[in-house]
Amino acid sequence: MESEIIYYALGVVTSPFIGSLILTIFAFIHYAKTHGHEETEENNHEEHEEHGLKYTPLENFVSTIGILSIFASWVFMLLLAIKFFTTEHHGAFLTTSYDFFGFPVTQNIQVGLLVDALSVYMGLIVTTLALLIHMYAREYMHGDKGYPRFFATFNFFTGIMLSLVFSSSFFELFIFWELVGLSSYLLIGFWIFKPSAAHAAKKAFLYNKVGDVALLSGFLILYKLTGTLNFMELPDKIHNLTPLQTALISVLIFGGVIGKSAQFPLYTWLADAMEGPTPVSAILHSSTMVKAGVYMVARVFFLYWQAHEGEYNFAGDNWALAVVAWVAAITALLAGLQALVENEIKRILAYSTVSQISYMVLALGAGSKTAAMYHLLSHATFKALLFLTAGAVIHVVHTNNIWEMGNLRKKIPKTFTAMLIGAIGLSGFPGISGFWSKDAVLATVYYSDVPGNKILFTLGVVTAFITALYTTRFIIVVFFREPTPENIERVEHAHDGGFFLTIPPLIMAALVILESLTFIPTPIFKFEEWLMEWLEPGVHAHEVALTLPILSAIVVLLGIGTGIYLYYYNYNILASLNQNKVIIPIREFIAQRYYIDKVLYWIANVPAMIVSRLLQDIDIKIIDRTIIDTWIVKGSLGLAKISDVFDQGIIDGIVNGVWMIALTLGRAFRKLQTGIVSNYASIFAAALVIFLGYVNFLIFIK
Amino acid sequence: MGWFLEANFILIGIITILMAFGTLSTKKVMRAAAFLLLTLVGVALTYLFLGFEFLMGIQITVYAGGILILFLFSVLLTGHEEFKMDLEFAKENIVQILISILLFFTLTALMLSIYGNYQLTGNELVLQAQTKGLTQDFSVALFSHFNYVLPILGVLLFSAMLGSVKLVLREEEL
Amino acid sequence: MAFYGFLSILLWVPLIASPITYLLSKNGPGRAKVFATIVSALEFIYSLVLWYLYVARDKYSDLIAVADGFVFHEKIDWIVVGNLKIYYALGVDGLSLPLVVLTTLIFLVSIISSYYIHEREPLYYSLMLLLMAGVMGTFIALDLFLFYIAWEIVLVPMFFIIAYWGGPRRRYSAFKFFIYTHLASLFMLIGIFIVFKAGNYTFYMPELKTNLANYAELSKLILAFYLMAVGFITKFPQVPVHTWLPDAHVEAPSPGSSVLAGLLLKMGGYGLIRLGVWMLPKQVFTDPSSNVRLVLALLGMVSMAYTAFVALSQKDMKRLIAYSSIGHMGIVSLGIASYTAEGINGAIFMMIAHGVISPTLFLISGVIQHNAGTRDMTILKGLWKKLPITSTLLVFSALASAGLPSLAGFVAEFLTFAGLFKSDMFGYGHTYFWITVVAVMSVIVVAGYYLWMLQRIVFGEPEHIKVEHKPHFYEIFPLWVLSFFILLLGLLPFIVLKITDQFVSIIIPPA
Amino acid sequence: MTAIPIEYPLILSSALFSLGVFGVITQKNAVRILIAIELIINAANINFVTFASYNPNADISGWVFALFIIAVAAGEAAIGLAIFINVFRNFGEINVKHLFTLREV
Repeated sequence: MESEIIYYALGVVTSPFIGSLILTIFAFIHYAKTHGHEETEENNHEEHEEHGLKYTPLENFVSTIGILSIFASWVFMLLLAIKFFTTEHHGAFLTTSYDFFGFPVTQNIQVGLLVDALSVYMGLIVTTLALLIHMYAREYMHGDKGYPRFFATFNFFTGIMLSLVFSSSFFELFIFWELVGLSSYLLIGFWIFKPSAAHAAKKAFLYNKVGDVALLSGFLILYKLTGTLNFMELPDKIHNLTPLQTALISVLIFGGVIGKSAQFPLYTWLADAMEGPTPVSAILHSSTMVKAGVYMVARVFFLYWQAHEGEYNFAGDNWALAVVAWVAAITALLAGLQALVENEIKRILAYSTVSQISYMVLALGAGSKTAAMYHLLSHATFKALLFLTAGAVIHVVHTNNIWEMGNLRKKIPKTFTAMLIGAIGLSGFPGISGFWSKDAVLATVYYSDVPGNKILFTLGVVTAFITALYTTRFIIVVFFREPTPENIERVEHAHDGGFFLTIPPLIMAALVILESLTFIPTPIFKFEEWLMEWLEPGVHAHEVALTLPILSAIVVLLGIGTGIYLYYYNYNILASLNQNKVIIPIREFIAQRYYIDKVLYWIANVPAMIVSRLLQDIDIKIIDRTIIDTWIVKGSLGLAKISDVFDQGIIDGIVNGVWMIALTLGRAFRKLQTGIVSNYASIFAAALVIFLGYVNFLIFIK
Repeated sequence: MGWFLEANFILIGIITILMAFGTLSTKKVMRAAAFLLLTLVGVALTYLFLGFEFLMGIQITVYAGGILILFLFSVLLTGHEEFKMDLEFAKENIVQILISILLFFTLTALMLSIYGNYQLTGNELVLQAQTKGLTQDFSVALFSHFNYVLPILGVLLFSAMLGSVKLVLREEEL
Repeated sequence: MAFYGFLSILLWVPLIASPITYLLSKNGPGRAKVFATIVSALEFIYSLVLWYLYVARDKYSDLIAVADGFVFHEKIDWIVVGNLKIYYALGVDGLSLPLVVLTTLIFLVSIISSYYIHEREPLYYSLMLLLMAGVMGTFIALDLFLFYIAWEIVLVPMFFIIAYWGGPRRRYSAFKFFIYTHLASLFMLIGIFIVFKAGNYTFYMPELKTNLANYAELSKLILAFYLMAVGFITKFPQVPVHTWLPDAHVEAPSPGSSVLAGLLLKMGGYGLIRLGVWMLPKQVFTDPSSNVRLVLALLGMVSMAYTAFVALSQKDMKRLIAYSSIGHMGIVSLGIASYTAEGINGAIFMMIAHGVISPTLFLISGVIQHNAGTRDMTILKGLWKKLPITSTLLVFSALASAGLPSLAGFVAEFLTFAGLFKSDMFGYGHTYFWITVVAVMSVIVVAGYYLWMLQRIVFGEPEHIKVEHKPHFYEIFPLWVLSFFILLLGLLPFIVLKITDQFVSIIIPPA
Repeated sequence: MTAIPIEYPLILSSALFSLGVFGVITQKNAVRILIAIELIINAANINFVTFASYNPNADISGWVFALFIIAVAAGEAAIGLAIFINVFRNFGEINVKHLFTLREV
């Protein structure tokens, strides 16, 4: 029975890789044949709109391989989940691993598969979304000359993400952690000819790298102190650590989360990452990859809990969770505000993603892995849905700016329906999936003992209001508001996409509704408790007072109402607000991303480049020219000068006394100074003869 | 046996001197270098007679091999300019010839007289080479008692090389 | 009946083939390259056979000579003077075997990728084979005398390869390379003589190791270590004495650069580990009075941080890669300084990993140079559109060099950092801790300049690049071979680490 | 054993020395002057070796000196030739009779 589960897990992990391998080889052969000349930068959308959807044989082959391999993975995942949830006990795990480095000292650094409730839960989310988004990408990427490359990388990413989920040690997790960064890099920079894409890709990778370095340091200190990196061995070994050590490690590991899951101050890369194709945004930058941070903290939650144990006091060292919570709450607010002023639809969704991930991290900081994973599930579904529909909208109107759209609900009804459902989920409309999970998070924060939990709670509620507001804003602007005159033509031609562009979003919309139904707490089945039993056996949820969900519902409804009022009924107020002298600088401040990017760029460009130039100058000018060329060669000249000073100061004093004699003699011998070396030598030889003759004479006398 | 060695030594000595003379008297610089080679080999043979086979090896490899190559290169680099050797006992050289001959006599006289005063162990040759094997002693000495000699020589030669490279390279190459 | 010629064949085949290659010129220049390729390919296959025999040495115990901890042991009296014996002694252990295979591999790909050279072809391949013999001799010599000879022989062909087939400033670079490394090896020679004297007048390394262990004056051995380290660190090179490297790399022809980066740098690392860590007694590193580890760690840290920043402002792609090489060698220093099993294994693995990664990068820069006419990163743009496969391999190897997991560079970096963190990092008044922090942080800058390089070269619309023709087979094939090894070492590092640990466990026995 | 009288090598050495000096003071070509200097050095070397060989105490310092002298001669030749090459570059010739910039003005 156990081995069966392991084989299923192996199937889940390997099948995307197999697909990716086939596609990579295929892509290389393709490029070797065409020499890359056929790949152009533009998607030829117009072309296929005129001729209808006709996939080339190449596209058919590639997308079939891609989707099939993910489908295989999904099937394995379903089998695994069914097997696991029906046969295993709560909190049980299975693991298989092998020694990666192959020598005795590092035998505790292993690579393997870890199957427990957390990884199965996360794996289900990943495979399901990946399957749907792969199907969507089949049509979305149609006509792009980089089709094979896209699917190869996309499959590669799915495999990597699943491997990350099933990682059994910190070391393995770090490998895939960085590799999802790589696939993110490759996919953001997919349209390789766009300078902005190249820039965004680099930025994403680098911001991640900063976090990764903190993560690496964190778990290497852990390795030093405990001698193991395997997740299953760690909980028993960390009890020997001092609170300071645990806190330090926890915060360093959280550094990785800041990079990967886009927390303050490194969250700006996520908005730029929207340069990639929409399916990429949908799966990497909203629903799976950026959740890796949340997943990791959940995975090693025992560490944070260890750091947290006991009462909070600031003299002690148990501040790790507080750092997490506060960073998350600040990020949630900042990113939410930014989504409010952003004009590009994908960027709005990106900031919204940051804000929502912060909710999950906030839940973790408040001490509940369950609430975080709960919100992760609901958010992953509706955010992927929103991205897919947003992609469809962009696909049909060829613009990213929401103000250039308008009144699209009649033109693209299927997309509109799906997107509306997603937006309702995001806004946390009472009764829909987002509402329940968000509520769980807020309740956790409210009842936690993190310092300042009431303030955190308030921040969460404010963010909930803002979320509802910006969700309403873009829905109304895109679908309900009349388009401005210059954009009417653009909107007129819009119509729903083909099968693969509409069906996956609709399936997702169905999933959102299904989730909403599942999440409704009934006396028979409470999803949160069910999840908690699996993820945190032995822990019991707080009895949540009824006021909290009611408060939350009121706030959300207020937000939606404000949105509708501002953006639909009374647009003038908004216009006058935009003219307000107090609002403009604030708006500008937010739109400039609170100058976080500017500061980081300044650090990256100015001091780093100054240091760089300086060191290069040291290299070339000081080490090369001065030390080698000057000190060694001219150093001897310097010595000569020193002796020269000695000469002039002391010897000359004596010499000057007899200069008269010298001068007289010099005049006499002047004629000998012919300047010809031979003559000098002759004189020398003659002198030698005289000298030797004299010595001979002396000996002879003796 | 003794007279044979002696005769050989005299023969080689005369040949060496003749070669040295040739070095100075030949017209072409290239030929002068060739004569120098023979002179150096002659000196090396002298070393052998005196019992220093290892030194002979060094003399031939370093001197006759290494330094001569340097000369050849520099002759090539400074052009094939021919210099006439003014050995026609011209007036301008008569003084120099005189000086040289005087030098030879005074020097010989001096050395022989000093040697006569010090009473070395007669004229017997201490031919350790034939009894102990000089190369072996030499190496033992170099690697034990004098084991810093080779590194110091290395530094010396290296600095010479550094200097000559610095001298020869043009400014724009550096 | 053991066979005493395994390594002699490895050493003498290229040495004998070298003059033959030169003489082939009379029969047409093309034959020289074919002959050199065949010789190096045979060497490579032969070295793989040796690898197999090494792993299965218990099975073939009657064929393979094992003595003094070395496999394929050969020892013949060479120069016998009184009590002093200089041996012709060869042997491999866990440290040298991977480097031997690396040597044959790098020479094979470098010789293949230098098919574009048509000028004085026979001489070039002849020098390449001589270089191969020299590098090989350095790695397998067990006698310090032989070691030093091989070490110095390497300089000559490399000097001529740079000076004849190099770029515009080749003469300057060749002289600089020669002077730096030669001067440094004189220091090493003095160190060797001190060790020789302290170790009871022998040059045979295993004997020296046992003799030195009983030597009382630690300070003298530490002095000897520093003197030898000057030689090795200049060859590495580490920061204060590194300026020959960028010049030499930039001016050398790209196969020459790949040999230079892939192997000649490793000779320094090998020497430091073999003569420093292995041969000298443990106290040189572990004694409280000795600051050897601190000095090494500082050198490594400074090299990493320093070159990371300098590389940021480079315009020439080859120069950037050259600086990154210095940084990677800094990781080797750090690994040795950590003095843990992880650290030293990581350092050795770094040498192997860098030995396959940096040649790839240099050969790619050669491909770009030949096809685009320039290596200036401010002009290069949009390479993807012109050379998609080369670009892919460039991205691959640049990321490998930046330490991307699942590729070779990461394993080495991870092990080294694990060793660093595991060593007594809180000793020396937190100095180690800060060294570690700076070293780890500089990885970000490394990733930064590589990504910036990729952004400038690979991405964007091509503007100035004029690609004359598709890259030749001989330009691309070596890249594939090397990339295969990068991936192999990254995914299955234990094939090397199992062997290197046999060496490391002698120095640091597992608890 | 046998007897080569010590006078023989001494006479050889002084003859070489004198010839060397003669060369130095008569030659015009700088390279040939260097060659003559090599003769002088060799003469000195013969003396060292001779006295080392005839020394009953069999001290080996003489050999080491000879070794040193050979090395110094190598260095001297390298430097001297480098100088002459530079001279040749700057003046176009190396006839020392024509190079009289050392002359008193």
